[in-house]
Amino acid sequence: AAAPIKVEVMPYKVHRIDAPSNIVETNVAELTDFYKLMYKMRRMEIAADMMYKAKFIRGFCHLYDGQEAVLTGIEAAITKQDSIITSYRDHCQHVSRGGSVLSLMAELMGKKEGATRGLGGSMHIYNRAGNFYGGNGIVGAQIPLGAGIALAHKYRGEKNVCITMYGDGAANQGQKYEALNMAGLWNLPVIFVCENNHYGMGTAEWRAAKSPNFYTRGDYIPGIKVDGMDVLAVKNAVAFAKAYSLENGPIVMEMDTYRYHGHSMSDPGSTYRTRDEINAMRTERDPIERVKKLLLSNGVDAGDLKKIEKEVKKEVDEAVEAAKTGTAPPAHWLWKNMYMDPAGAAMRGVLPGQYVVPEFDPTYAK
Amino acid sequence: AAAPIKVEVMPYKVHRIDAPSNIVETNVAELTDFYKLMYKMRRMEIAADMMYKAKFIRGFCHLYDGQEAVLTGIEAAITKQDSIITSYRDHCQHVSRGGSVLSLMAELMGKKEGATRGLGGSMHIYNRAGNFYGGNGIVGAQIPLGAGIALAHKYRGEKNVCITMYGDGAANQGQKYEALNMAGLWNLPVIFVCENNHYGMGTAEWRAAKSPNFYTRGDYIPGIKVDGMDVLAVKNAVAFAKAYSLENGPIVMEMDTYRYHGHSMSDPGSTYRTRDEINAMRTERDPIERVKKLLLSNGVDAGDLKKIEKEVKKEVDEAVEAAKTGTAPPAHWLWKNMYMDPAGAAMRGVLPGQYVVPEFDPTYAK
Amino acid sequence: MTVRDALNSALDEELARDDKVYVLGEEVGEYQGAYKITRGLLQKFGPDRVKDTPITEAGFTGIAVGSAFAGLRPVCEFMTWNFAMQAIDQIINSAAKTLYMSAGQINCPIVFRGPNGAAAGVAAQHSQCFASWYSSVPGLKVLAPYDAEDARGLLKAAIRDPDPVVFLENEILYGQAFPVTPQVLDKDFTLPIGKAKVMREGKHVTLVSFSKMVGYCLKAADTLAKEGIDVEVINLRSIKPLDKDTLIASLKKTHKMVTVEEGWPQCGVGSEVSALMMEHAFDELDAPVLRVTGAEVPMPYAANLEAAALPQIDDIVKAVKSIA
Amino acid sequence: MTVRDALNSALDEELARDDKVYVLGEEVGEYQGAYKITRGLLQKFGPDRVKDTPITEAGFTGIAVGSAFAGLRPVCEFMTWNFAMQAIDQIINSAAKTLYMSAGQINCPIVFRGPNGAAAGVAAQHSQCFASWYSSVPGLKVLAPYDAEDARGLLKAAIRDPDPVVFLENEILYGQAFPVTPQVLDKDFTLPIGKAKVMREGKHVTLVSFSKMVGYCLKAADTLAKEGIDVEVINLRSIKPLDKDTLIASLKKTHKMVTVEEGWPQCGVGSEVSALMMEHAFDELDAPVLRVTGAEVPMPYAANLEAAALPQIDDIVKAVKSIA
Ligand SMILES: Cc1ncc(C[n+]2csc(CCOP(=O)(O)OP(=O)(O)O)c2C)c(N)n1
Ligand SMILES: Cc1ncc(C[n+]2csc(CCOP(=O)(O)OP(=O)(O)O)c2C)c(N)n1
Ligand SMILES: [Mg+2]
Ligand SMILES: [Mg+2]
Repeated sequence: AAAPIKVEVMPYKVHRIDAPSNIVETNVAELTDFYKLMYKMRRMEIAADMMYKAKFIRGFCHLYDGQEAVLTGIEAAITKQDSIITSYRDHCQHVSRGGSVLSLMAELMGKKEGATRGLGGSMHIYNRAGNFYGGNGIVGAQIPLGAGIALAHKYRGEKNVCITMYGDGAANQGQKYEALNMAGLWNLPVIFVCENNHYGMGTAEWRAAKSPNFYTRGDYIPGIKVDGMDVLAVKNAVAFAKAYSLENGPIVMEMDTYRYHGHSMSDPGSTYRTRDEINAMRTERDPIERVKKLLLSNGVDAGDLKKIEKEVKKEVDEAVEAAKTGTAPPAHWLWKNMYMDPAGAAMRGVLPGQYVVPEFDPTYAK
Repeated sequence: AAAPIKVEVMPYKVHRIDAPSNIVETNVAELTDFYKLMYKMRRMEIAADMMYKAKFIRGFCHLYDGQEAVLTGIEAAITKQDSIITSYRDHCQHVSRGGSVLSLMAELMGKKEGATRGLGGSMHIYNRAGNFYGGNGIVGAQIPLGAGIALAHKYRGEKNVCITMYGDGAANQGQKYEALNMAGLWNLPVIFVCENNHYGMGTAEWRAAKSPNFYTRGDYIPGIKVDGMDVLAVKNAVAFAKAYSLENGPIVMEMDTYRYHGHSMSDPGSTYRTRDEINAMRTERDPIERVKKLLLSNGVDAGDLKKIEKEVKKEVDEAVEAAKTGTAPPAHWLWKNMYMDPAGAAMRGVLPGQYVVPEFDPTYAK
Repeated sequence: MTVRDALNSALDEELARDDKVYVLGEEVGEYQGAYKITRGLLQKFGPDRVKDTPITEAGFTGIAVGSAFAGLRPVCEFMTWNFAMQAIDQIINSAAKTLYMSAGQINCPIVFRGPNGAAAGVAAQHSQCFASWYSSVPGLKVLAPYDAEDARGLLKAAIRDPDPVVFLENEILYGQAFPVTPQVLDKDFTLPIGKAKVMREGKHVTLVSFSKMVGYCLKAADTLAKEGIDVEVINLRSIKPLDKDTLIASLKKTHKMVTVEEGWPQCGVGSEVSALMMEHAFDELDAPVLRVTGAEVPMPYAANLEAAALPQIDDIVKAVKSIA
Repeated sequence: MTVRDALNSALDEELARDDKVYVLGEEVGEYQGAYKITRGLLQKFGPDRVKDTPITEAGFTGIAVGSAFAGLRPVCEFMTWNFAMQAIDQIINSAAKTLYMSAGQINCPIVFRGPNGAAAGVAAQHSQCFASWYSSVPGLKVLAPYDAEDARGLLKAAIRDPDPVVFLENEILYGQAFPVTPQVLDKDFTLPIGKAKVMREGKHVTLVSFSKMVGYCLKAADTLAKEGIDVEVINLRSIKPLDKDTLIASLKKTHKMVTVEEGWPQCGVGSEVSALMMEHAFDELDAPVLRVTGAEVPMPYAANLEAAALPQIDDIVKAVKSIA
């Protein structure tokens, strides 16, 4: 399973930097891990979709299916000491950074067993111990935040980067350009990862960006465009970018990818793009199918993959059922963790006279 | 006086566009006008400096001396139907757009005879009739505003541009990049004029910008770098840019210029740059001296220029004296022009029970 | 008529009436509006009048304000008001202050609109109420419609107004239907800015609220009526100017007042109403003015906590009873 | 000791005490601070600890907040708070809400500081007071020092605090000198966040204010004392949490209260104090709580109008007399 396999990925497009090789080394063990993780992501998101439709989940719910190779490839190239921050489309970071499907599902359902105890919901999932900084609901805000996390790495002399993920829509945000400039001035170890799924809500990239070549939009900062539907292309490019960034500072990566679902649950996802386009993506570029084919062509038995699929399905189904039986957070949790040091001061409830001193209690033991 | 003179200006640096010719046509009449206007700007700003030191002026006061060729060249290339918007460094736009030195000086002194009746002060001078939109105190804010003014021109089918002026410090602001993108998407007739005087307050351009090539910072938007100490270079380039912009949309201009004074009055202007640097600018690149030399070498009599200088000095001195004898705005002007339609609603004064319905009265007749 | 249709028809008519009016914002055009408030407008008025923008609030707000300075009448949609924080400098420093700074030369006829405050299950970053912040700023007018009549009448008034108007809608109300009179459907129907509406007359206690909470107050009033407490319900409609005369008149009748809002308590709209009654009607008060407000917490996601963080009809009933 | 030196020494000592503390902002380094609050710090601590930024508030605030999430303790200077409007989304949606949204996982130990409110002759875009806005937001702490003791004790407390603190200084106070006790100069001197200070005891009327207005209130109290009116002066110090216990205790003694602030009246700090007294001490009130505030206008430039737009000592005296 460890025998090296060489795969040719789509050549990288580059901006102000030399392209890394597009021959990527992997092996069956790694590919199998990718398959497992990506398949889990896929099942999880599909389960979330169903649970939303069954009204177990409310509010916004942004699914990642179609984009699995991006995050999976990133994780393969970095360590858990490297940091990640992303937008509201954050379910899969939760599991890739070590969280369980159960705690994700419980969070989506607003249960106390959830990743953020039912307080954050779909858009606000974090793993501080795993250097995952969320889950940010405001388009673009995570970009300077990510540069700041990178600043902390550098400040402490750590040899780590911050992967700062954002969409093609977010790529036009002014704060991105401010962050790029400072990251450049201060040589921050930040990798700006633009997940170009070609739509920001219902707006096609070219309707929102005069220049939709997002890998060049760092202007004076180097950039690289990657086939984001190919986990190996991503892994290889991120490894390259990490090495570059630790040495030199910021770099922009554009991941050419696709979201299968609509933007969030109220968007059917089919008014601003054609069914044909979606189908072509699914049949021609699906990131999971690609790995499956590679595994099969490298001697892995179809039955073994089925077994993985079955296991994953079971894990996800069980997580869904367990999440359903979870409990709503107790009423007094409303008053936890507003401040780390509340300084004894009471906050006000809905009615006059209702005052509570909020408690710092990240354990939620009581 | 109308006989054509051909002058070779410093070749333009360009980005994504072909450079215009650097042979500029002018004549003695035009050069004389330039001399008059620039000399007036210079005297005016020096007078403001003295009046500030004599405590007739308070708050912030940002002077334009050194940069006169930029605005003068712009005005020579556009009409009063074209619009201008700038930062707080706005005294000279007031006169170039038709305002009097007296109303400027009175404004600086907070007198009711002032350009904005003593309400705006140094940073907030406008001329709506002359399509001058101020005088904006927030760094960068005028950039999208200028794009919006351009949008209005285009919306109404007018063949006019909006000159949107900002500094090298402001050039890093995120809202500039947002405005550039939309101006590009919508082909707005906006000319983004970066007055690169090489410092944003005490910060040298290269300490604030990873890439201080401001004419290239539009990335996918074309740009041109101009010797901003040469009024002819500016005039020629702006005429070129206006024609381009009306046809194609936004363009970025970087004007290489210099501010002789400190940033505002509390800044001696000499801690972050050397006296030598300032002196070299004054002796080698002064925009007024340049025009003077051209006039003299084209047969104009030194005495004629002295006469102009004398007239201008007189105008400025008289304006200063007249402004000093101006009167403070009457107390009830506090309550004018907060709303165009106050809808009969009273606003509150300092004390309970002090309520006033603000009045719309741009004439300030009473 | 739903609030959505009321807003949509108001936009439609004002776009038709005045060709200086145009709409811009994220997804307002081809997508027909994230909440479908602009449905059909692109098709009818074309892309110059109904402009899709990138997700760049600071930039497009500045562009909208600039175009208003230059004589157009933009209606600038924020997908929600939470996102307008990226653009608040342009709203305050450019739109609100320029008429004054320019000594009356440059007015800014613009409407900033979109859903404000809590929706359902959208958590802390998507649930903030901005009524009190904007209402503090001289130069702005701040409106908050409750029903279809408000939505039509206030939005049309806002678009025709020569000053910058902050227009705070409520996502949960969009789909709610209200009966309207034929007069409301008139294409020149507008409501006066700066005037509150007495939704229900009563003599024991005055309830003061705006937006969605007006409906809650009306329901609370029904409940209280059964217990013999006769409640007057005031719909502020305009948060700035705030119609203190109507409030004082009501207090003079009932001598008791409770304010209700979904926003946070500190320096909220209720604080202002309370302080005004203190200053202007102290001797009329038979009991303290009480505030019912959103709890002082970032909005939690879970449905039960979210409900606990927002005023419920029961809370209003309780507050009224505590002084009735 | 001047307020400037108090702030400067506090920064100096905290930078020396904890190497996670760093300072960033425009002109804080080589230029020594636009108002010289950071004088000498770059020379002493070097460019990693004292970072000059470009004029990009949204970006550097986001960077500062991100670094605080990741364990550093930034002190983020705004040249004035007016410019922080460009960054307010990061202050509210990122800094204030993340501890709660992350269920206690990610705290944000950051201080946002700079001069707030009116300076002299800087007109409408440079004179806004943001105390009430920020104080409305749960998750933030909001402090406003008056004298050198406050400046040192509160800034050092803020830097040591694990939560985001909005620190509102006043440009006009920077150069003002105040006597300080040796205790104030101790390198571990801090003041408690959330506690007001009674600056002067009195029994007839309570004056409540913060920042520069505390000095005005003290002067007004002197004047009033000559006329036999004995005024208690409270310096809020902390606008959030607001120390209502100290306010109520004072009211119970004096039964009369006047609030004084330079910010606009609607939904101001005074509104909140008034509403709190209404709810918590209605029966103690012998007169309405009155508010003295900045006038409801964008700040005009001319000195006479500027003075008319801000509370003067005489105004305070008048307001107190009207109820004394
Ligand atoms: C500042 C801001 N404006 C608008 C929104 C509403 N909104 C949420 S996601 C989104 C589209 C983002 O598109 P993109 O950046 O391409 O990311 P994707 O959803 O495709 O992953 C919009 C407009 C927001 N959350 N924040
Ligand atoms: C958003 C904002 N941040 C900070 C300031 C304070 N400030 C005023 S001018 C200035 C420097 C601007 O430099 P530049 O853009 O180069 O223009 P110049 O003054 O050189 O003409 C700064 C930092 C401000 N007015 N607005
Ligand atoms: Mg996208
Ligand atoms: Mg400059």
